Amino acid sequence: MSASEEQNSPEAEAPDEEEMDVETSEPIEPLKPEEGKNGAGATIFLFFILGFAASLIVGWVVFPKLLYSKKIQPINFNHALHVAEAAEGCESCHYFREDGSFSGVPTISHCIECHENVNGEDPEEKKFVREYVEAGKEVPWLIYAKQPASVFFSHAAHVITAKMECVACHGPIGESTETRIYEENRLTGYSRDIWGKNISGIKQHSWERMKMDDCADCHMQKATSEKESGVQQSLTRQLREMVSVAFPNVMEVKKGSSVQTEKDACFVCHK
Amino acid sequence: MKIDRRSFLSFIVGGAAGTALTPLPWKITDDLSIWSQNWPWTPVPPNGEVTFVNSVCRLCPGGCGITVRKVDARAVKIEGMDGYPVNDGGICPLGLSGLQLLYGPTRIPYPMKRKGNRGDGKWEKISWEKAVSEVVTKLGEIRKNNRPHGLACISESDRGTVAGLMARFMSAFGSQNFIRQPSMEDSYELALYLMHGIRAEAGFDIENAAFVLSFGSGVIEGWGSPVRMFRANSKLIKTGGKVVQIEARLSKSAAKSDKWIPINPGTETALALAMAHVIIKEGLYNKDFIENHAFGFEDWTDGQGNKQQGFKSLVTATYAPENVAEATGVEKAVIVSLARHFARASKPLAICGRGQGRTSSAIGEFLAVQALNALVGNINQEGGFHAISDNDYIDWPEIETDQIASNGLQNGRLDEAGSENYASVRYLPHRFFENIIAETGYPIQVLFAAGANPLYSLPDTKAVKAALDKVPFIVSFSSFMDETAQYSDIILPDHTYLERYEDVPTPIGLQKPIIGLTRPVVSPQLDTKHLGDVILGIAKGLGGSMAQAFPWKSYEACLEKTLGRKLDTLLDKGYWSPAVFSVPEWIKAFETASGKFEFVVSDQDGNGDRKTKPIADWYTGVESQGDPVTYPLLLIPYDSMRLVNGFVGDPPFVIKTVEDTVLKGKDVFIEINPKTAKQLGLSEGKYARLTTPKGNAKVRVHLFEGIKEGIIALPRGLGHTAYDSYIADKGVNYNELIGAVYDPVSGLDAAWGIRAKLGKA
Amino acid sequence: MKQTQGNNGNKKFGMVINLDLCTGCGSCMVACMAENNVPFKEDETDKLDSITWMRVYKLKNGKSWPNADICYLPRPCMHCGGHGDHGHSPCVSVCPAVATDYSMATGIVSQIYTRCFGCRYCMAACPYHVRYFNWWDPVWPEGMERFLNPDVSVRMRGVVEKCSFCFHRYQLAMNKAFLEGRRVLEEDEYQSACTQACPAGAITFGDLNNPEHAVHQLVQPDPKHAGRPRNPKAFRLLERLETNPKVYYVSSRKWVRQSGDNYLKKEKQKI
Amino acid sequence: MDSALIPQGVNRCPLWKFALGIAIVGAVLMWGVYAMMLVWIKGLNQTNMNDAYGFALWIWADLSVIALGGGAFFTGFLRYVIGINDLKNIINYAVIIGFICYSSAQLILGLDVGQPLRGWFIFWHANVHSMLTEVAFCLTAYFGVLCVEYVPLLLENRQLDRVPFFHNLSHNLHEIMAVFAATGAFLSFFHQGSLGGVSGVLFARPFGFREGVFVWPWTFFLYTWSAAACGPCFTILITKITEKVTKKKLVKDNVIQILAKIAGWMLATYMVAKIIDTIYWATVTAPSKGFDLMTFYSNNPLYGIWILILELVVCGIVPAAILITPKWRGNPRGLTLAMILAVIGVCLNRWVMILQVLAIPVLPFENWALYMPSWQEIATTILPVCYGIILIMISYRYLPVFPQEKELNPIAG
Amino acid sequence: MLPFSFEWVWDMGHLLFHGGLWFALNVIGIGVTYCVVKAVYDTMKGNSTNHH
Repeated sequence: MSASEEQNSPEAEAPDEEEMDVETSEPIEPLKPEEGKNGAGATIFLFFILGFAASLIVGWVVFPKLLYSKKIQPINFNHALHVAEAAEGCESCHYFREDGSFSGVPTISHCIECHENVNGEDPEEKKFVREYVEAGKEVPWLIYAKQPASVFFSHAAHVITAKMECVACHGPIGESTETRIYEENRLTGYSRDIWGKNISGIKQHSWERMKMDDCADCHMQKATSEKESGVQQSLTRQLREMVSVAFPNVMEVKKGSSVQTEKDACFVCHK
Repeated sequence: MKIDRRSFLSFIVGGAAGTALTPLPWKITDDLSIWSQNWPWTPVPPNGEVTFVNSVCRLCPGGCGITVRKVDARAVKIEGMDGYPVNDGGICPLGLSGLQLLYGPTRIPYPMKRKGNRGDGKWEKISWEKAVSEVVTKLGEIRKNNRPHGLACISESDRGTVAGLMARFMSAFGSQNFIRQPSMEDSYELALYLMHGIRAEAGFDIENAAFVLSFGSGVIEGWGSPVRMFRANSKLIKTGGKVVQIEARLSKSAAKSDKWIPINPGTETALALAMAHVIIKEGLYNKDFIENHAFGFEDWTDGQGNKQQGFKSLVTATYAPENVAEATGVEKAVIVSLARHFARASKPLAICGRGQGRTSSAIGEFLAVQALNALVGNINQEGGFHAISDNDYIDWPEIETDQIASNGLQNGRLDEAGSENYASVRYLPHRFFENIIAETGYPIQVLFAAGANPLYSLPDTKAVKAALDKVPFIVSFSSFMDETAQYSDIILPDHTYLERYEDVPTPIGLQKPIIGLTRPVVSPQLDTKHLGDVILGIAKGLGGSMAQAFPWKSYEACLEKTLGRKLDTLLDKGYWSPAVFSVPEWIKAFETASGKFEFVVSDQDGNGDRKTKPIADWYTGVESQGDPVTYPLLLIPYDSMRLVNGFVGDPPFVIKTVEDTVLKGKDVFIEINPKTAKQLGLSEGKYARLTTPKGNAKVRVHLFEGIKEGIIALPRGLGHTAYDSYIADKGVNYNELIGAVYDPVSGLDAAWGIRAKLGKA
Repeated sequence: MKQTQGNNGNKKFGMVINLDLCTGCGSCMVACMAENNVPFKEDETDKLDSITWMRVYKLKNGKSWPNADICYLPRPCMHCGGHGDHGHSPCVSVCPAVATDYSMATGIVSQIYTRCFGCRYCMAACPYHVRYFNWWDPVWPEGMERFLNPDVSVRMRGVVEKCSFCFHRYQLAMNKAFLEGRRVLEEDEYQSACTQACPAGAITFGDLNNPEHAVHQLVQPDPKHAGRPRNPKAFRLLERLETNPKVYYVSSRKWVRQSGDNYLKKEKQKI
Repeated sequence: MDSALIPQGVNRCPLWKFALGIAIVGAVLMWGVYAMMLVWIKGLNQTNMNDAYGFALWIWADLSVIALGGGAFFTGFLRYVIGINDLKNIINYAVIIGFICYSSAQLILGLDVGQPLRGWFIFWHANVHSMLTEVAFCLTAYFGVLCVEYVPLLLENRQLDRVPFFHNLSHNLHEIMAVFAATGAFLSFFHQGSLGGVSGVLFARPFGFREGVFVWPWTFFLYTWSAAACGPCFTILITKITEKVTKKKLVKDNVIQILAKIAGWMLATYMVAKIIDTIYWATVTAPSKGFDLMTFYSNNPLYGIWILILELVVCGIVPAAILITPKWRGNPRGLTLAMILAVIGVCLNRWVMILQVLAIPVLPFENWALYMPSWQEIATTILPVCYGIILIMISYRYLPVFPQEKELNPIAG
Repeated sequence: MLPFSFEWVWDMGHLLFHGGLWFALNVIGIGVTYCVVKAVYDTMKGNSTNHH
């Protein structure tokens, strides 16, 4: 008897139906004990291992390859060469505007100061001058460190107020002689540099990942030693915080400005 | 080894277990959430260098200074310019929305020529050369036929260099038919001409007044230069100045005023005269001014030796408060007390011009209100009324008209302004269109629409349309696809104000002259052309005396030449004002025949002879159109800062601020007193059929205690049929429901409302 | 939260709106929309799904003609401090995912759009209806997206948004201050878009904790009662709920002041 | 194949009839699935919710379904922790109903959020102060418990039971079921309470707000209490309906009577607490915020004072009285009436505590916000009902849900 | 949710809330694991237990 049928027509109780339309179960036949044993069990286990191994390969090797597309910069740029020429280091091209905002990647108008004409022999420079300077077109650089539109980051707070070096976050990019391959996450559209070079999430340098937790690593580290690596930092941080709860008098952890997280208020970085 | 169902299942289970130990599921989960935070169809505004450009807003006659924030080449926000004399940092909703017009879908992207029938909305893209040459050919033809007066132009404004060039073009061409959109300026200019004897603009020193008596002026609803009025109003409140609002409906201005005096609409003239009655009777008037600087207060004898009634005997004989109490709906005691407060205030100022002042009114009302200002002697005084002679910075060489043009100019204006009947009036747009329909005078063969949208904003839009149907060639210079542009034959789109240079003369109502400068904030976004350059181009195309009348290479050259050294100040500071500005003393202020302020009103001919109608004829209002039996209700319009009522409609941001008791879906609400609604069997939100002698519309009912029984009110600024889907087909255009009512003495349209009936729909 | 951070050096940004001056023109609404990339639809007359961070209400005194009176009341987010001003505003503590947060440093309630997953609990919690849900994908007519402000991220469908007191302006002003070697802002360096635009000068914005700021002087907040105004003409909306809003209103009309809160019949007679 | 799956010694309707029933309910279910896809693809604009009504039909359905699913935890608690052995004859069904209710709740929650892809933020970025976080955590965890409780029943299917591993697993789970039941009761206590807290903590919504006990508002305890009272009523009601539909007696009266009696006393004590709460709220809490009781119930077309009377008297005191009076409880009609009223009562309570809270204007110059659900909302709310019917049909057909069925319905011949 | 996340705070709220949660999850997890492991063991041993 189906539940719904009856609910739909509760009055339609035909007594004869009930008597005849009945299915009874077949008599039970117990399972043969051999089937559950030995040979079959081994096969089953083998397949388990096979599935297990295959998925590990897919997850750790194939998946990262599929996830990221590789893109080449429009112009192969030599940072080292430019830094050597530039009078004020990074800031010659990556400078602060008068309103305190950070200029980021220079525009063509800035490049033109030196590259109005082809200066050297480098074919990349020729390409640059011909395709962009002469055409008055901006170079569509792929920016490794580009954060999502919802992120606010104050270079001024870090570089001017906290007197941090560019290298601290961006690494020794100034020493590079050619541009790296730009890896773009096919789902999110963001650079792999932001969301993690290493698929397991482990990083060795601060510039290998720039997610929220990575900001936190540095911002929380004030109390800990400067030299520890990321994992150690966060471990030490947790320990210290735990201790501070247990023995509030012994250790004081500086509280942030947010009520919910006691860290800094969320919108300091999220816009 | 047997691969069966169970082995397969085992494989799957193993795979699942293994997958859980890889980054795959976790990374995908994370990345999907990041994808959801970063949907490709949600735009990401590019970052860049922030710069600011100062300019002047041209979206209404208010002339506010604006500062536009740019990010690289994009304009991202319009803000009020700090320190600008008109608005000092403040800005209105429309001004803030300018970028929606600049970048919006209502723009006309390139010159277009009509395909199919007029109003079908089918257009053909043409080049600028072709567009200009089409117009030149058309104009050449009518000149060849010796009918240059068959060209007419309707314009938003008649001041500044662009309107000046257009007016000059008309004169050089041989037509007097340059017409300005109607506004309270028409009435104020005429009143000033009649009483002060000068062609000047009305200025109000509201900021410094102590008592502002407003006859229905929407002080905080867009009257005059809106932001400046807001600031002035705030200053009044802070300094303890009083505002009394005389108005039929509890408008925002009425609600914000210190006292709201509900009045029966159309009886403002009588009330003003009754106040004058009290002031004169009680001897509260400024004796120095009246005795030494005014004429026609007492009875007098004209040139022919006829006894003429003076102002004093007019009001004492006819306008005792008790006589007007019933008609106006204002009690005698209230009138008396109001008159006393007004006359005794240190700096009283009476103003008029209903709502935003976007219509002309009966001249009698303006005369009566100005008579109040004269009685208290607050003319050209601090906190009083000022007559501002327009900036005379435009000083172009005389036009040397050719024979054709001279002949054409002999034909006079089609609207009869300046003719014997309407001697001192400058523009009568409604009469212009009526004469076209009636085929009175001569036919108009080409019509220019420059910044004006008569098909929407003139009363009786059906009649305007009928008139346009009789004009064979309509040229629109609009930047936006407005109703008139949609109904034209060829469009030569102007830059928007954010893409061009233009001088901005003293904003309406300001008490001292300034010049502002509109300048390009962004490069032209579309294939448009500056109206000034287009005029120059057409003139050049016509050649001969036309080309000679325009000796400038380009509009910019013309502007540079016209402004001279002022331009440097303008570019530097954003505005120019005279280093020293002093208002003329009473002894020098009036250029009437008597050299005094004149209560008696007389048109003067060239010899200074007065042609006088009896004073009682001047100081009257007009009745509303319609028969009170068929139409038991009175329909009046109301204005709102949230409903734009000029040559553009509400941009999306502004229409978003409109309350849901004004517009809901596509339906407009009519305001009605709950008692009246009850009598009609209508309740809140119900649909109703609104009928006037001019038309009918489906509306919804909004009960409002701030409106008198028997009166209903409809907002202006809705019911557009053009522009984009954010504004088109929403609500009802008030102008479709009314017609012009002639002021018999001035010829101006004096309609303030119309009789109506409301039935269930 | 037991620990209170008091206002030692903390700012408490707030707003005073003079209802005598407010003309109900709607500039604040539009200025806010233009500044904060608020989307719009073809039909915005259903005010229950129309996003206006700043909304101007029309109050009526309930009397009949000719004694009727109206008053306009602009309503941004109140940035409630909650009971005792500890930062537990009605909305903050209910958000399950810390997508909205109370900043002790500024007193501003933030909304993190990319964290919000659209449960709308905060909307249920807020009695002022300052929170708006993106029922629709935001769509700009072609070309109009050019005026979007890069300082504020565009919200996607399915999240809640609200007034932020233009916090991004604070961030940008701080950037400039950092560049100039300062860490403190002048009063006029940080003003919300509505304050700046108001043509009647009805809105005042500043630090309620700073006795030199105009907002403080206008309302004279009482620190003993979580900032209740001591100016008798000033009031806050729904004062009795102890939400402790940071938006104050000033009106010389008694009926307007009474419209700001709920009163029992017998109380109303007494007032 | 079909008959091989049917438990031994019981009668079931023919396969075609069963299939037809599934098809009919399935068709309605597909309508719901269509609406669900619309909502997921096009977004929440498919609903009639708005900025004033952020919580509406779905949240009500969620809260109701969880309250009604409370029979599972409470019966489990009584059976395994308190040790009322007779209840083993209804516990299976209570678990299935609970499982349906909780899985439905999860589905509706997945629909109701604006950004389902980020739904996991509630776990990953949990805000421990939010009642909703507590709800999400406990609900999910308790759903896990329900799965653990449902699995052994599944494994008792005739064919599955033949596999030794499954047989053993089922046995082992049964062995330590008390542990799971206790954990479930613990989790349930908190999430039922947290649901009450959802509106109870809204201190700026005077209609919903209740003064706190420790960190929890009153409603925290009232909800747990009412779920414990009305959940079993729903279990009994569904059992009765199943008996009606199958035209068989499936559970002995004494079992039903024990459960009904306990539910009755729970309901009676709940009503005492609820009435005290209502009086305190109406005379102290609300007036302190400036609200007369009647302002909550007037000037709108839907929420009159009748709703309070209906909830407290008709659907509260009346069923409680029936259930605690042995004579009335023993009367089958009285019992059914009490079950129906109690179920309506708890649903009505959830409706009022969610929707009326939002409908009442708090700002004096705002109006009542009323809303009508869209068809998409209705379809997606009916969806879990269909899913529940189907799951019950399948479970009943193929699993030994009712231990007493064989005894009560011996197969003739 | 995990103490390693940036947002984690060592305070009473987090300790009680997450403590309770993790406790419950662990009871469920360990219980299920125990049953599964024991079932595998029982099956390997071949002793089929009888219900109830």
